[in-house]
Amino acid sequence: MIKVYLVDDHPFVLQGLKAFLSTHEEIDIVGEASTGKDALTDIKRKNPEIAIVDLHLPDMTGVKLTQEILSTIPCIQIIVLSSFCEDDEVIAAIDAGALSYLMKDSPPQKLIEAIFAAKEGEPVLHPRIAKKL
Amino acid sequence: LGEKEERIKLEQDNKELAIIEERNRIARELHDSVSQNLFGINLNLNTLNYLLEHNPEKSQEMIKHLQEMVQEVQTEMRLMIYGLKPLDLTEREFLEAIENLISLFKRRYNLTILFSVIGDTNFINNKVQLTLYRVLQESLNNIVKHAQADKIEISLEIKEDNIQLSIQDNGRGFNLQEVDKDKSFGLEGMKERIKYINGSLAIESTIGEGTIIKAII
Amino acid sequence: LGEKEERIKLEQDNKELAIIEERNRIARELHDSVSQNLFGINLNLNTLNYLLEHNPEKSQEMIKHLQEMVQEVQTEMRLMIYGLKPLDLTEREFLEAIENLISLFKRRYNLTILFSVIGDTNFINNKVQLTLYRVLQESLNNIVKHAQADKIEISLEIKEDNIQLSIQDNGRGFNLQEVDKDKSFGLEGMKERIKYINGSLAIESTIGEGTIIKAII
Ligand SMILES: Nc1ncnc2c1ncn2[C@@H]1O[C@H](COP(=O)(O)OP(=O)(O)OP(=O)(O)O)[C@@H](O)[C@H]1O
Ligand SMILES: Nc1ncnc2c1ncn2[C@@H]1O[C@H](COP(=O)(O)OP(=O)(O)OP(=O)(O)O)[C@@H](O)[C@H]1O
Ligand SMILES: [K+]
Ligand SMILES: [Mg+2]
Ligand SMILES: [Mg+2]
Ligand SMILES: [Mg+2]
Repeated sequence: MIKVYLVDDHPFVLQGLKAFLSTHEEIDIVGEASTGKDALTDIKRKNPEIAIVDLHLPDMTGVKLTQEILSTIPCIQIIVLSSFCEDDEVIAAIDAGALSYLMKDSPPQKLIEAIFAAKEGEPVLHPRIAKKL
Repeated sequence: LGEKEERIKLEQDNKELAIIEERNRIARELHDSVSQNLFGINLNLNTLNYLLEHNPEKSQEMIKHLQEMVQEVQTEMRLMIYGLKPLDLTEREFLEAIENLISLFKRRYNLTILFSVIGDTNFINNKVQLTLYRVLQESLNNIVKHAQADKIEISLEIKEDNIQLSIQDNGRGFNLQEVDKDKSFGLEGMKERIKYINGSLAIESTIGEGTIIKAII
Repeated sequence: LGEKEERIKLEQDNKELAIIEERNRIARELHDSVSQNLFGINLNLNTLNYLLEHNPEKSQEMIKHLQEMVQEVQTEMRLMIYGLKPLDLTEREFLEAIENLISLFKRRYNLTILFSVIGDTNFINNKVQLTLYRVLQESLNNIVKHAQADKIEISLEIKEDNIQLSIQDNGRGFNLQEVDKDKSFGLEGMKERIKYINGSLAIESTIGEGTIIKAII
């Protein structure tokens, strides 16, 4: 089982991610949060291998959250999600240590692929971002 | 270039800048609401596919959930289109638009919202309607983003010589002096809109108690 | 009012008018595309509910259909947001955006569209990309609205000293002299956009044979 933690403030996205990813037999959703603050207090207890993090949260950016998570759990792999390509922010998140980046309008199956790649430490990046790095 | 040509060029540039800003704003709005919801719907359709095979009893429930989600996107789109292209709304439609907005926030963020109307909304003209709608929208956005409130009271009063809209939350409050005007457009935008129709905006906020936004037109 | 104040007031009015026009355009686009599709999705979810009880074998198919519809709305949204807030696209993305647009029209209106690219699209800068994208979009809109064509040929050629985009249809053609410039903004808008990046637009149309729109930049 791959232990995955979810952070997104949009209720439909959070619910949708949880329901969809849970259908995969090798994925275990160990926790979820809709603010950066909640994520930071909860994630240590849940000890996930992978966190899926929304770029826009009400109380902090995905970039900041990536930094904070990695400073407490350095071996976690972070996949950043956003609903449209904001190059600067995405690149900042990668600089902060996020492994992969996915857009919210890509097919859901891509997420599963990215999770399995992340398990092996392999990044999945949008071509433009890859080009800019 | 002569002075006149230069002025025309400048005006043209100004116009383009205004359009670009407006586009950015709309793009952000679309991305914040509709795109996210569509992603959620897409995820759930994929899940439904799985349920149908592995857990058919749950499918019915999922379909109901999907219907609600699609309805919400429809409401949002309607509100956006209404916001983009305001029509002269009849009293019922104006109230309906306001109520739609309120119930969207209620449902999505699990808030208690009390709403009261005093007086006859027939007397509100279109420009004022749109301004009130926008003030409410941005105030609710701010409450969700910043206030950590769980209760909101909204009142709309149409009096003989003015119209008052107030939005009160029981959240953490903030210090107006500390707002960075270069980064925050919401409150400034409200003020400008209201000034444009010769009204005034009062913001009262107390740390630990909450915030009241009051528009008088 | 002094002369300066008056000028500032005029500029302000101009800016507002530009914004209102832009909003109307976007509202229309949203209404024509995204809203209609959402309505369709809602209807199909109702049907799915029925199928689940009365004809479960067909449910799987309906879900697949629904997934396609949602993906189409997502593509539309992406195109709209891309149009609203253009990014510097990589070669692949630019071609992808163009191809998405073409396949949307193919699918939706059941048209035969041939598309060819000669040369390296890497050499197209962002401003030119967006202009080409808009010219193609408006040309396709016009074909669907006015041409009654069933075949379209689109070619994009990147040469050493210029870039050419041509869109040819086999529809009923029209008389350029008869276009009412006060009511039609599509062709004029294209011309302005292209002029802005120092290119030129040629429109050739023959009644009964069809239309060619050719942009050279
Ligand atoms: N109801 C509220 N409760 C607590 N703080 C608030 C509230 N409304 C506004 N604020 C504070 O005032 C600041 C300015 O609000 P404003 O709407 O101008 O900007 P913003 O919401 O940060 O960004 P945006 O430009 O997207 O609206 C906010 O950043 C927040 O700190
Ligand atoms: N491919 C075409 N085939 C036939 N007629 C066309 C074609 N393209 C344009 N026309 C004619 O030229 C006119 C002007 O087109 P234009 O795009 O400027 O305006 P419009 O499409 O009528 O409105 P809009 O402002 O929404 O674009 C159209 O009304 C139509 O009569
Ligand atoms: K599982
Ligand atoms: Mg978010
Ligand atoms: Mg705000
Ligand atoms: Mg047209």
